[in-house]
Amino acid sequence: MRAAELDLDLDVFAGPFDLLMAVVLREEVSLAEISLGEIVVAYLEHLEGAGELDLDAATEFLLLIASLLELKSRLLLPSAEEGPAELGPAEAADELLARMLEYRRYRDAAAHLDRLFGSGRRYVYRSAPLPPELRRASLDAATQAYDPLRLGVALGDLLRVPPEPDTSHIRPTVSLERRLAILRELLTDRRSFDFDDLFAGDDRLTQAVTLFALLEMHKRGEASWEQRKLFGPIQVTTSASPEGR
Amino acid sequence: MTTELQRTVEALLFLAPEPVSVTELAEACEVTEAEVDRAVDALEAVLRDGERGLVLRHVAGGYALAADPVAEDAARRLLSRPRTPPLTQAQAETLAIVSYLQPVSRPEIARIRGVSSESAVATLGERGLIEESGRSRFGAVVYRTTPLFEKLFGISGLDELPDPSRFDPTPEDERELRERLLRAGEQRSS
Amino acid sequence: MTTELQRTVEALLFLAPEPVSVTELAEACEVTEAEVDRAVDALEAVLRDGERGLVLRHVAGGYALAADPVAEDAARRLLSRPRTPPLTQAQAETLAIVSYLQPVSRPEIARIRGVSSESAVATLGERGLIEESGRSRFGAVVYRTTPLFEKLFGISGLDELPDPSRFDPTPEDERELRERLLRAGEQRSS
Repeated sequence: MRAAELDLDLDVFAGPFDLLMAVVLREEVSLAEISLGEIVVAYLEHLEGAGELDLDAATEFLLLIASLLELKSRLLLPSAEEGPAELGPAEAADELLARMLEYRRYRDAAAHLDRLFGSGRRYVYRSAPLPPELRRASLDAATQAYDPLRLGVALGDLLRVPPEPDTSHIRPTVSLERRLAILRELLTDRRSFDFDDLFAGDDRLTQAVTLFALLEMHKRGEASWEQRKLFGPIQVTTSASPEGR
Repeated sequence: MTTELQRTVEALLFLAPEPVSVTELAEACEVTEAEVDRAVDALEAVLRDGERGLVLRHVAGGYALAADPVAEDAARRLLSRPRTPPLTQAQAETLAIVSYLQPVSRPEIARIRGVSSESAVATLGERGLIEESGRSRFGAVVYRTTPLFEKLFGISGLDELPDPSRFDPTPEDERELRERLLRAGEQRSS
Repeated sequence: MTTELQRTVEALLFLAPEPVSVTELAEACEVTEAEVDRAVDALEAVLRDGERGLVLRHVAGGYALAADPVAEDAARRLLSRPRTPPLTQAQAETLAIVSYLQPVSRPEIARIRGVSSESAVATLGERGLIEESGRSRFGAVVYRTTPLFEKLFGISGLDELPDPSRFDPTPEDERELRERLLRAGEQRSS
């Protein structure tokens, strides 16, 4: 089965995967509302049911889901402090399409190579040692062809220990469960808070996962939020009655 | 009349383990490259008339003799040489990326394919189709195709590979792709 | 008219590294020995008229194709000299490891380089720059450089290899060269 045909039954969408891609590209459904985890689970269940792994289909699925993840993370993360301008949903969708087309280009080039190989391997070449009289490649005829310094340089390359890897882009794992717990605790204590007051100091990943957790709570009706103007403060409020749940 | 040069060229290509360039043939025969060109053309014409068991192949920047495919099955029986296994999809895609973008690193291949391509790269290396060609400035090994790749794929050089833009979908196809998705969406919502 | 069988027999004799008997040819072509005899006779007649660069030899055990002696001098010029194409980075690194650490095993080379180095080792062996020199105490084949290596690098002994400290990025490190190379390799691949 092609990944595109994977049948999905999500909170905000039911239908085949390729249709989901279509409505996302048309921006009819916000990617923010779609649980990509559920799609992965659906696919894994399908794999389990099918009992065998179709590598092409799995590759296609991974490519699509990875593109969606990247797109979604762009949509969710607060705009970068510096660096390239944030992509709008339309540009992001275009980039997704461009990524898929780039892959397609090499997939088709691969098919071409496969045809070349198919005709090329019908020709068998000779593989035989040289006759003895030619094999005595006379040592005497050999003259210097290489510079010994090349060996010294290569040795120096091999002695070089790589600099400490730059780990600034690796962030600690942030657990969604943990963020949910923190939010629930906060909302029990205060009933309402300003998102930036509490989380502006966190790194981007923590902020994003916290936002995810908030989305999850919104979906479950545990919390709501309000943002009066673009980039303005986000006020988060519990949906529970004062008596608690 | 077959010239002595033509006979010598045939004998050299018979002996040489790898494709031999016109320059190397000219040096070995102590003649000009133009003379070699003529001798090669004549040899090719003789072999091409279908009366012979050998064919002349212009591969990997040189010339090589190969058995005529008519003898393929008998040759495999005689030499008990198994047929080269076909490329898997992962290998073919990886090879396509290396052949067009070389030198190219494994992370770059993985980025384009969307999946880690470690085992495809390793297998292509073992099959002698790609090789390391140095390291990128970040220390990652970069890869390129080998002369064996050109020999087995029957091309005389990388410039014989078609322009990759040839594989791009036409604007119509691209539009069609979008529209097909959009139509599916409309059917769904109606 | 050349028959397909005659073409196939020519192709088989071309491919076979050793003389092939009539029985083997008959089995490979799935015909009778009498048919092979006729095809070989016809092939012999074609090759004998001096128009070709190959000759048919009838030797103990069967038939073999050989290069026409007319090509002898040219063949020596083409094939009897060491092949010295530029070294790839993988080959240079492998050769540096073998020349400075010899005897050294392939697993050690791979650990130092951080990548499997099979094809580099094989190529250096084919070109006569390195050779096997026994086995390590763990049973792995170990390699050393050859007299041809010294000739091609213009040195008359391993003590004429450039002093490693000239290229050492951290010459203050006084540990043994082998240990340092292994550690650097492990750090690179981790």
